[in-house]
Amino acid sequence: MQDTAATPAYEYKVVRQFTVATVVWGVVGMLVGVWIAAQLAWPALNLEIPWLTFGRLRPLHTNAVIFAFGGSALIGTSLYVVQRTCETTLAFPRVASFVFWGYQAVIVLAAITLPLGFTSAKEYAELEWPIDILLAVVWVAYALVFFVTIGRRRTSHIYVANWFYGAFIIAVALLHIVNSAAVPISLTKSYSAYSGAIDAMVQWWYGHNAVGFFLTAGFLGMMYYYVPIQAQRPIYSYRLSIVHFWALIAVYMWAGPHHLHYSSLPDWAQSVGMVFSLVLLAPSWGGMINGIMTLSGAWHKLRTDPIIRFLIVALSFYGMSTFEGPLMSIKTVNALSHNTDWTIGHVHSGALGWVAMITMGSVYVMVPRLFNRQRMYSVRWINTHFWLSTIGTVLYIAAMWVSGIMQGLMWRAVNDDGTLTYNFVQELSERQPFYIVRLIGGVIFLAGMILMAVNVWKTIRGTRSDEGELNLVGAEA
Amino acid sequence: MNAGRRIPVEQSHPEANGLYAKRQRIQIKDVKGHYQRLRDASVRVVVVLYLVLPWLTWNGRQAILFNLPDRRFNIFGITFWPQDFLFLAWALIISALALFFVTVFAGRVYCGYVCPQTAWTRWFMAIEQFFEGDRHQRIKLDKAPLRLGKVARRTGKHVSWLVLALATGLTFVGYFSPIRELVPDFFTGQVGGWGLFWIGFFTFATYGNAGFMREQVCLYMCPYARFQSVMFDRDTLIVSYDQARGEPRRRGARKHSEEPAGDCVDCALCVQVCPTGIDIRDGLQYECVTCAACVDACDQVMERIGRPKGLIRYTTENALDGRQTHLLRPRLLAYGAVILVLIGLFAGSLVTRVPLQVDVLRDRNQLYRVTGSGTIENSYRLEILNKDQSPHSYQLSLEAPAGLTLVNAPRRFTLSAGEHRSLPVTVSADPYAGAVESADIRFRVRAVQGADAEAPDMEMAHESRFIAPRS
Amino acid sequence: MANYHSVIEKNVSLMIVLTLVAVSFGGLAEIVPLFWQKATTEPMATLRPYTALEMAGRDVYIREGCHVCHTQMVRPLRAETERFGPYSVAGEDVWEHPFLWGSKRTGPDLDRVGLRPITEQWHREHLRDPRQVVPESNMPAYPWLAENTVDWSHMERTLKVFKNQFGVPYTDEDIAEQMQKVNGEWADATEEDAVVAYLLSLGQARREER
Amino acid sequence: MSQFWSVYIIAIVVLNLAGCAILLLVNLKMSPEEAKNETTGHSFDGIQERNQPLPRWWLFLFVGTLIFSVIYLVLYPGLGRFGGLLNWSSVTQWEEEVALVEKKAGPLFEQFSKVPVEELYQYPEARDVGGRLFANNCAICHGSDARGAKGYPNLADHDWLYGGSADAILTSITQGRNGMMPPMAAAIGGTDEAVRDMALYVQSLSRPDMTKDAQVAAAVARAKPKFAVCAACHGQDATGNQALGAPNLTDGIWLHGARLEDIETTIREGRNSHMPKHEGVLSKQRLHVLAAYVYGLSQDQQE
Repeated sequence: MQDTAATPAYEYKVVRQFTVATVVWGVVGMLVGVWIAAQLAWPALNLEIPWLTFGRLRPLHTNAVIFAFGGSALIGTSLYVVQRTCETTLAFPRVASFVFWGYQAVIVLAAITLPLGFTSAKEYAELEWPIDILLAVVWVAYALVFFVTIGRRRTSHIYVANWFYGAFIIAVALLHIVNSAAVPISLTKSYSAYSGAIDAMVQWWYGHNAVGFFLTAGFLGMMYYYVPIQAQRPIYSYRLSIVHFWALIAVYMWAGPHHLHYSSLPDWAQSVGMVFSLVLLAPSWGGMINGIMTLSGAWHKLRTDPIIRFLIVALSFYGMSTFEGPLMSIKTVNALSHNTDWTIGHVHSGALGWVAMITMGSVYVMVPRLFNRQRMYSVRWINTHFWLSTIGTVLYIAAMWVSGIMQGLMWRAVNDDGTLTYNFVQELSERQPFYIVRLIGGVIFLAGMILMAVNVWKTIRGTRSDEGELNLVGAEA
Repeated sequence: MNAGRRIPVEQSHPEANGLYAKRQRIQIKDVKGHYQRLRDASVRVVVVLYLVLPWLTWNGRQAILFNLPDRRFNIFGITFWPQDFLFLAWALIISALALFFVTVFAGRVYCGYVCPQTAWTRWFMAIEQFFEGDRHQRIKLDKAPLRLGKVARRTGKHVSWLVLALATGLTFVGYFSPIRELVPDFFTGQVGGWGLFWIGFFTFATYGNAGFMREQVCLYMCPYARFQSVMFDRDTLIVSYDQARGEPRRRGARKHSEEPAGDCVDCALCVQVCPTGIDIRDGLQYECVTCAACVDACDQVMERIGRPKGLIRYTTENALDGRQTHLLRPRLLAYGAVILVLIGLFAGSLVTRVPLQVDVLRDRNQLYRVTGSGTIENSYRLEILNKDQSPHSYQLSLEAPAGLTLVNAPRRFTLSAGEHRSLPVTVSADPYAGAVESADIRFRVRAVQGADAEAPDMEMAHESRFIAPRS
Repeated sequence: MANYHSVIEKNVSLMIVLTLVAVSFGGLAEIVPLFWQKATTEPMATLRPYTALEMAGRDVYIREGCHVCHTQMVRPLRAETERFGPYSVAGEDVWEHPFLWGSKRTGPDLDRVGLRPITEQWHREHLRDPRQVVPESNMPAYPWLAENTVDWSHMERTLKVFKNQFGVPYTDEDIAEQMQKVNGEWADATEEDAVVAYLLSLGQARREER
Repeated sequence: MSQFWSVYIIAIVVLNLAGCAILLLVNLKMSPEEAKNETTGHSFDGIQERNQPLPRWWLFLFVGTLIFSVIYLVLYPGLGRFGGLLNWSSVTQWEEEVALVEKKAGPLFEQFSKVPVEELYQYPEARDVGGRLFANNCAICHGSDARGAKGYPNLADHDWLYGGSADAILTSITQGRNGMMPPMAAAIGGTDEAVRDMALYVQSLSRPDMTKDAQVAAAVARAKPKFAVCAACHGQDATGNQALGAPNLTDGIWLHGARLEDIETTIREGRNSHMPKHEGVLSKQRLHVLAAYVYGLSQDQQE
């Protein structure tokens, strides 16, 4: 039954643009990550060039992977998903185009200004105020396009993926605007409007929810579309969606103070932050259950479909990270883990394992459909990419996890007379082998990403398929 | 809406009427057979090893003891320090690769045969069977009214469970705190608050996980289960039902029937013995832990009805489809090779590990010192740690360009097992004897005859730098 | 039960409003009260505002991303107070815009570095080539700091913003005095001078406790 | 914290926790009609939704964490002004931790404190502990090897500014020392030449052969009478005064540099040396062990 009226003319141009941007920025962001990982092992690689030093490139790396790679993926997929699940065309295509070019402008400006040392010093919010304002404008335009499209939907209900994308858009706008408040001194320099402990609280309220809403809620939105589509299975439980959605967004916003345990933030705020971080475990796992159980009916596809593998492994890492997170928010654990590489390992088990893998899976699902191809250029390469990603992630997090525990133990070791056993430098010199293993993991992961870029490029350049967009990615290599 | 584009729905959950699903308790029928004997053996080894290991001693101390407060980790003859944690990272990576290797070869055998969740659950089930009888009796008992007999059986079961759980909890803590003191202390009520908390925590966790949660841990929570599943390919050995041979399944005798019938007599034994409660005949499912209970059950039935075994068996997708199976495929061999190399390197570096740590810290406050007599001095602190389990004597020497000499340093010193010493030393250069320039230097500490009858082959060097005034 | 929710699911405006409500609790409870708390708004009695040179050093510290690897937050844990010095309190930071507590100790904490009897010369050598003085260090070298002179063009404005907008107790005379030095003895100061001055100022409010 | 803010915080915390509980409660029941349907009946781009019941363990997990938060907030600070039943704070935790270490190390130091400083340094155990205390508290100025630096005296030789007796060392560490030499240029004539003359004179005190040079001899002769103003502290024979901390100028040990320029600077500008007091930083018993270590440094050399 081919009812043409049932298939609206979807607006794909902006989605295609964002998808390509995702892949490009993924390669760039991870490359910078590999470079600074190498600098930590061999500091001579800072080359004594100001804009290549770790202190300036690390913010560039985080901004590039979170906002350029992750952000492009989120905006791109959300504009795809919102059309498909509302069964309507995108509202204001021109505004959407502005969203793309505006957002890319923000990224390019970030890539220029951060190495130059223009920074507000706030983690994941380093950009200076003119770029912040541009980003706010782009974000409002994005919200407009997204929500008006939902308003024009032809389905009676709003699909759960859009709840998550919507919450991500709203919360990020709120966080960005509140945290970026600053008094400008010049075009390239400003000082945060908040001071000391308050600034710290505002920053980590923002910082943790950049994780919560950007890297979790947004990507859960992605999960809620691409998992059932690729598995060809219905969502496991609608009511689980309801419960875990509302609980997740209400509880996540409290978790910030666990970044400030034992700091000079008042004790009551730290405790409240810890308590809500623990409550967060169940709502977070709600998403994992819904995803895994949705896939459970398509388990036999595992043997042949590498995309499903990406999706499953992403959900597994999501489950592990959201278990580790509440664990690390317990004060006693935090006293050991805070300020160490354990945190870096934790973040990357989320960033590489969950965010990057769910994105890769989704891009592989989406690219053939967007560009009217029957399948990706090489499914075998997807498989190779999957293995490179998995092994890279395992090496990375194993090294950082152990290194972090070593740091925590050595920093706190005391002799019988109460003096410290180890000097800071003694601990530092023990870290190098871990930094090298981490680097190897990162290089392997990056290699996979580059393979993906080539695969996407070849797919886009390849011959057109006659069978149109409905083709699923071929299962057979 | 376009119905043709809908994603099909197959499974449903008819018993769903509350929002929260009460778990359907799976009563497993016990089955004997080749694979179950293997599993029982393996499960016994796992649990017994776990319970016994901390009681072993080595050189008069607990052979395996993770002493967290002192940050020392004894594993037989070697004491690991936090600085040795690279070995831990290495071991983790090897374990991950080994898991990949095993899984690519034979699916989730880890889950079915070795995983502690499986092992303890199986012990708990054996206890359950002892008190409450086999599957049939248990189902009956569940429905029976609460009489004395039922109370007695239930009490017996739970008490035994708790005893095993307590042993598990005590043993766990015993890996971190000397078990030969812990156990008597526990029974005389001398264990402190945190000790009690952890014993209680692990007792309760064992009791809950092995007694009640059981397969739900594997189904919902365990990330390794998902990881393993993604490693399957067409050549992976997986517990599979041979559809071509079994279908159409039909109950009853075969001889007198005209209807076509496969080998499956639809006795449902395979379902009754499954610890995760699935029907293997539905194909590969994410619940399957490849314990092969269904293989054993089905083989019994096949034997009884005079059919060849193996209607359900470990086999590959390729074999089922009548294609050639490549058990030893390049990917597997590559994994194997990588693991072997890693294990070799791991063992090698463990054997050549020198249980001696030397760190050199240059003084911070001053780059160099010019003494009243004009010599140039740099001062350092040597942090020397004897990581061995026995005392040693050491000798200190300096390797540096001519003109640099070590002053103010002991020639020889002794460190007891695990002792750490800070040695302040001075390196001096006389500018009147020749131009003094900054240089890389190296301190070498070597074990010598002294505390030991013979000098062990043990030495460590550490680089540092001598700084001279810029001329 | 799904009935009530389908109302929300069918109304995008309602969904937006409810989402906004749900996400605002955390900030309302954790952030808003801090503006009215003595603990977070009252400066320590021994606190003094930065000199122009220290302020310039702080700007360089931010520009180079020193806070990426160095924390400025000594936690009330014995091992840390033993290693670094007195634990940090909020009263020390009420004039800190932005806060520079950091989140990762790739290098050691610096909140008390000004209390350590480390010479200025050591800091300079260390900034120019960390491995000359600490061979194990993996810190980048910052040789250009000794070559660049401080850009003073916005300093007056900065000090005024800190005085007027942020309530840091500079007087007009203070600012005039600082600007006199900026135009006088500090006119040719290098960024290294500024950073070292800033580092040496860290923890000074707690000097008496050492 | 004012009453208002306390109530405000409590209200929002309770509201949000209760909200989670209510969310679970409200969703506990489902109409039988809903239960019958396999899916919710929605379709989004072909995706349907089943309405499976939630795993009960998940519900328990959720409720469990909620119960934990209530218990935690009753025991620990969190609800506004209410400090929790345990009266815990991060500061009290630190104080307890410090007290615990003191208690553990107590017997060791108790033992040491019974032995006089002059003997204690011979105990290897005490020397180890003293060495670590030195490394952590003193080495940053005096160097790990205690051989000092420019402006920081060498503690491993026999030259003592304030005396090398056990008591004097302990006093120096405990109370600290303030060495103050005033600028002397004006007092000796004020000219650069006068300063140079005096510097040469002072330098010649430990290097008598310098006066073989006629120019130096002349300078020394010019300066010698003026040394009277210096003698007030350094003594007529220039051997110093340990009561004042005035160094011996005749022993060839130079705290602020041996070069002529260094000595000139000292005379012209004076010197201020500050040894911080360690009373309150380290316990009495630790100071005792530390003094023994420092005392031992110069004793070792005699052997």
